[in-house]
Amino acid sequence: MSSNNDNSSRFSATRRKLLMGMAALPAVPLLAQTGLLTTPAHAQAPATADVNTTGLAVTDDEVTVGILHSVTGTMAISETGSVQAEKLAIDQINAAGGVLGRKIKYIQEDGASDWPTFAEKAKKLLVQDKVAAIFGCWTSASRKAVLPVVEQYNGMLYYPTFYEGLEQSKNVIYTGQEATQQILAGLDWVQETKGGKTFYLIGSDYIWPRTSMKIARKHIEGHLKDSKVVGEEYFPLGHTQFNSVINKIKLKKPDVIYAAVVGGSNVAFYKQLKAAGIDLSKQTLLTISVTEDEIDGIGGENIAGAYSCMKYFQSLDNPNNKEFVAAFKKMWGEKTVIGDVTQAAYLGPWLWKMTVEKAGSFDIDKIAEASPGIEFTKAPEGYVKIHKNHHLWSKTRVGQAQVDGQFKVVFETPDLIEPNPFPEGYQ
Amino acid sequence: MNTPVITDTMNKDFVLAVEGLTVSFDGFKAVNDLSFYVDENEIRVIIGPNGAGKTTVLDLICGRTKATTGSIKFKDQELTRMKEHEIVRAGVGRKFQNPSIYEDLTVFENLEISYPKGRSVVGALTFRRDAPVKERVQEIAEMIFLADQLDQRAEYLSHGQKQWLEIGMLLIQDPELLMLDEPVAGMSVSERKKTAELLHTIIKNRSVIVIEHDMKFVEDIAHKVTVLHQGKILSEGPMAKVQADPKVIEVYLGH
Amino acid sequence: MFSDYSLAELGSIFVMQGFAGLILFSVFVLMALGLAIIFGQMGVINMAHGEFMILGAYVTYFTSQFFLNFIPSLFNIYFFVAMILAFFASGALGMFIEWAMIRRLYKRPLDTLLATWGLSLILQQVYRSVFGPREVGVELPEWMMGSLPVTDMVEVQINGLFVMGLTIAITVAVAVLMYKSNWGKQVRAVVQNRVMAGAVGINTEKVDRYTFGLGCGIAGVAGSAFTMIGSTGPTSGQLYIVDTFLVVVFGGAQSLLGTIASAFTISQAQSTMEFFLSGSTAKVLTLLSVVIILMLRPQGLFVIKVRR
Amino acid sequence: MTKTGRTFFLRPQDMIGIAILAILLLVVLPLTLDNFRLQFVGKYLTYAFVALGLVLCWGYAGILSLGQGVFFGLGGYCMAMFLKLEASSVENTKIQTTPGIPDFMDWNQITQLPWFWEPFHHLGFTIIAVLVVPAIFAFVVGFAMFKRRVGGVYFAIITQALAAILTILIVGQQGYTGGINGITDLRTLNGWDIRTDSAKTILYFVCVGLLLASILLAYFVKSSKLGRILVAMRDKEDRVRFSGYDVSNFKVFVFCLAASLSAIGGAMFTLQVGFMSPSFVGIVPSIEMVIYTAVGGRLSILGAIYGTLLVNWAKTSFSESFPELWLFGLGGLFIAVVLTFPNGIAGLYQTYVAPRLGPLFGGAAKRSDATPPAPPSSGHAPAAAE
Repeated sequence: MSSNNDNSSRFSATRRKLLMGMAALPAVPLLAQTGLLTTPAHAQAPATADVNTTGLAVTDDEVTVGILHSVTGTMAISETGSVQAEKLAIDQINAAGGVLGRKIKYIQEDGASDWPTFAEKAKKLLVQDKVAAIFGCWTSASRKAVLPVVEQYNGMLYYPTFYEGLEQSKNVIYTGQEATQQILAGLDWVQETKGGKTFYLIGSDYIWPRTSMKIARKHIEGHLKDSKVVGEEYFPLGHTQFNSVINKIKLKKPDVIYAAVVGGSNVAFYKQLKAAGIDLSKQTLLTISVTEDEIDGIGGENIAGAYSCMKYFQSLDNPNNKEFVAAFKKMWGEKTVIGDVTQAAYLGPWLWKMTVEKAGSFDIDKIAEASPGIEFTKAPEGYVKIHKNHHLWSKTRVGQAQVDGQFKVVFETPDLIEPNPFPEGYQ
Repeated sequence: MNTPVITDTMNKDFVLAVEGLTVSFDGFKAVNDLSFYVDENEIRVIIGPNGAGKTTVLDLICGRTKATTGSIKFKDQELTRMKEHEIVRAGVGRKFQNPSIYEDLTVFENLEISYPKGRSVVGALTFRRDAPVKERVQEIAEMIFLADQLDQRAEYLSHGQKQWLEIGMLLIQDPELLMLDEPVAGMSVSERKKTAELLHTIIKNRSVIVIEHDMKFVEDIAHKVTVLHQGKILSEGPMAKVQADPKVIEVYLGH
Repeated sequence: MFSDYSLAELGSIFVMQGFAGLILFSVFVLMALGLAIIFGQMGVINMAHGEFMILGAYVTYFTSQFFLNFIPSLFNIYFFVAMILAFFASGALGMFIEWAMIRRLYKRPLDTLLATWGLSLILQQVYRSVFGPREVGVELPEWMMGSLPVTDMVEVQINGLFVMGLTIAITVAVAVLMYKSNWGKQVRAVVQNRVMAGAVGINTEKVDRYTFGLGCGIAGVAGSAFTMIGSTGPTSGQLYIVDTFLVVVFGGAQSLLGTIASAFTISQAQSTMEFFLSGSTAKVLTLLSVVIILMLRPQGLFVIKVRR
Repeated sequence: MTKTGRTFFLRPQDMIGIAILAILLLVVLPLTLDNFRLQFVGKYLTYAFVALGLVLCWGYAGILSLGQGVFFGLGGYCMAMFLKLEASSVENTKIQTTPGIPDFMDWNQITQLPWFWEPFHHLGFTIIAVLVVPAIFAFVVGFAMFKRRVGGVYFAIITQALAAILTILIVGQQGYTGGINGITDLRTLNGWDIRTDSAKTILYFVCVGLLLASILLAYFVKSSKLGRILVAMRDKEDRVRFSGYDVSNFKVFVFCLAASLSAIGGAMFTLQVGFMSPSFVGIVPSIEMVIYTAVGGRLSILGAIYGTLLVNWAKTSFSESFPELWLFGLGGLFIAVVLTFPNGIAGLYQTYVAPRLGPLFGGAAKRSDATPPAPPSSGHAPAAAE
């Protein structure tokens, strides 16, 4: 457990940065849109009794939230970025005056990559600490474990990971994409620009890849012209030998390899593809499971040329993102990379702040009600908006992996894509 | 030695009939085409130099080692096809060369486990330490000079006492065929004397196969002696005859 | 599933699939060899085997960084240096562990299993604290990646060839060491009769220490080689344990030949099944068949029938 | 004492020990801990069932299974299937394509409840299944292996492989098992909401009750002749065989018993925690459960319970305050237990505490009843056993 009362110098630095950003870009009224300036910071904060009717941990000058990710265990690698992003967002919000005139204080708990621990810690945060919101979870399994808890004790969870969908809750805001958002536009793009007609689907064997592939297959067979799936395979988590399936791919000669391999398997898969002489600059490979974080372990030279379909890439060229990347690196070091989930995690505290201010209350019920329609224009990924199903409207992008570990964005949907966690015809 | 043609009817008189027994380990024949017969109440001593295959013969009879070919008949039951515990239940008891007892248990418990009742899982769970059991354990304990050590953990017994305990564990089963592998090895002189005494009482009314090096001891108890050499029978017969056999002298003294 | 393809295509695929099987075989041998030496010669199951491998992988990573930053001109050959360093690093750690821990547990094989599991947890956390929780990307010289075209269809992976060559070299070296050298004689003497071996003047403690070190050192080389095909992170070693242990146990643990035969059988089964079935199913079927065969034939594939 | 025999299977000091544990779990902890912490203890106690099984199976019979998570999981899944079916009533699931089946099946296009789920509509069947399904599985595995005299390290590795296989299967067959997320969102047991604090408190006491009953059962087995045969087998397996016992039957029995005990723990886990997932089936949890037993003392029934509580308590408090140190702690514990106190807490108690308490209990803790000083050196390679 730790709290954020140490880095005061960092706050001011961040704040200065924000102000400078505003000064440098007068044409983009960033702060005005996010509400930073419309809410007078330290002045007349509303009385605690009015904004907190359900006994949450809100005082006259402080509000407590929870951060719940794995700091230890196998998932720690993935979840670190989310923790960093959430802390950055909280620092920035505090530097800009906090929420309803109250500074955010966070209690961080370790889910330890263990699902019951997640459930217990979520319960502790809600029952003992009475946090106003929880930013956390990463894997679907941890979210599934926490979900009954936040529903039972009426909490609010901001969940950052792109996931398989098939879920919707009053008590969760999903700041990552659900499967159809991530998948459909990418498939359309690959057919239009690469003329892909035959697809080979390959994923790790668990719920997210399987659900994603199911949606992909339905789309390929039902909506793309003359296209078909020529192979579909799943490998146990942690599998490291892909030579046989690579041979099958060579035999089937698909136009597109569509991959959702995760974890240690990811590294093995791309290294062995390269070794087998499959040149990703010639063979189209579209993945939905590789962000900048993963490339770190795979090695840029092994995956260069592959396409990844995400809503965010670190290299996105817009002022919001430039500012975000700079602030992130300033806080966590020049070498850190920022992947899709990290950015989505960054959205959580901001969306919560805006919702609270719109609702004029910290009460969970009011936040749940006020969430739909909340817009965040300063999001690094661009403009996002909360849908009434508590997912985000967002754009989907395709990036091509480069040797330096970054993505070059080659495509972006013109409009925001509507989240559709229970997609008709894709189930 | 010519092997007579054996029919089933002829087998009847023997408690144990070993015929054409061979076992090979990676081509090395530790026991090679061995045949011998043990009568009811006969005391048979097997002698032979180290590596002659004496212990292997006992291993084969009690099922510890599986024969490559050949047959072992015990009262018309084919032992080569039976599991160890079935052979024991059929009435064959065996003492190992090194005392094989349960060091973590008391002397009483050692004997109690050997008591031939409650040998199935359910039987063992419902086994009661009732009067007949206690009496029998007491009786055996007195016989093996350990009546005063019943509550002692077996690991604290002396080497000789451990040997006696193992013999006691066999006696409590009352086997029809008792096999003893060097029962007096490693004993002090006084223990040896006591053991001889013990053996004299327990070998009554049953057939016994003993492996022993102590010639005086052998002379003392043997009805018949079998001399093994390189897995084969070198000589067989009463002690005097075997001792006079030039082949035996050659093997024991020839080098 | 083959009706759509020409005979030439099918032929090439079978050649390549055979090659994939051979690569898998080499990987298995390389993984299992170190463990098999330790288990076969000392009766110790080293649950930290995967972590010794990952130590080798980290050594490789740092060697590559060193060459990149200081002597980039020699980057093409850094891998050989890395493997040698990996051998000595893992071997030295192994000898230290043998001295500190294993030698007290020789008569308690199940306890070594638990103790080495504890060791594996500690090593994982050490890697995490020292090298960071993320996987590191080991950059390889360009010549080691990619493949050699043999015909239009058939291509041969260079790293596959490399692993095979390495496997052969190490296996031969181990065989020579074990069966021809004086030291090997001592090791086998200790295995067969520790007391006797001690009595005739063999320093059994030293033999144990070097044997354990050798096994761990080979694990280090394997880990170094696997940076070509797998990931390098604090918990990557765990990916290999089940496969490795099954190969060793299936081989019967008594002989190098057994380990090799077992690696061959399992790798061919897995690679064939992966080709005809889908990934997960193939893996489950492979593991299940190994387990069932082991239940029916617990002594493993090869075992010397011993007289008791 | 032995000579006169016992009329009752508990010795005085056993009764005192059980009473102390019962008071601790039934009175002291509920009074001193808040609801939240008490539920932690409830969860730990479900692991204690596994540890108890391991005392019999590993400590007494010398069979080290690294796959006890399999049985914990089977028991847990049986219970979870029942609860999930109850939670998936037609009204609760009316938004699904096929109402009345668990949500994850609906997502996987399964339109009819699989046949092996059908019987789990009935609580009676479920309770029997919790006990019997793992036992049957253990019987098949144990029978095949013990009849062929596989033991020691080989058995450990094979059970470990089984844990890996079952995990892959559960994760892969998500339409039938809920996949890697497990079976979640369990609500009621025959209409009784198990998510409320009061329900959790009641479940805690049920769990303690079952655990105490299991402890008595373990003592009964230990004090029967079967218990002594197990000790004898660990020491001189051949001798037991040549005393006319079919050794493999006893091993199969104790392995099945340990499996059923673990399964009770799994079922109680599902009830108290509210879900079951494959992460309790695999290799890592299975080995962690072995360390509970080792820390408590592999030969001590009560020690296993204390060991479980202690290790888990340490884990929780360590990972709250120093998350990075926890793995060092756990790893060090494995090594320390094996190297320096192989009989765990119980061994330390016997060596240092019991002699001083001796006079209090009228010398009840006699040397002959004490834990043997040396750890059992079981686990020979079957190559030698053929």
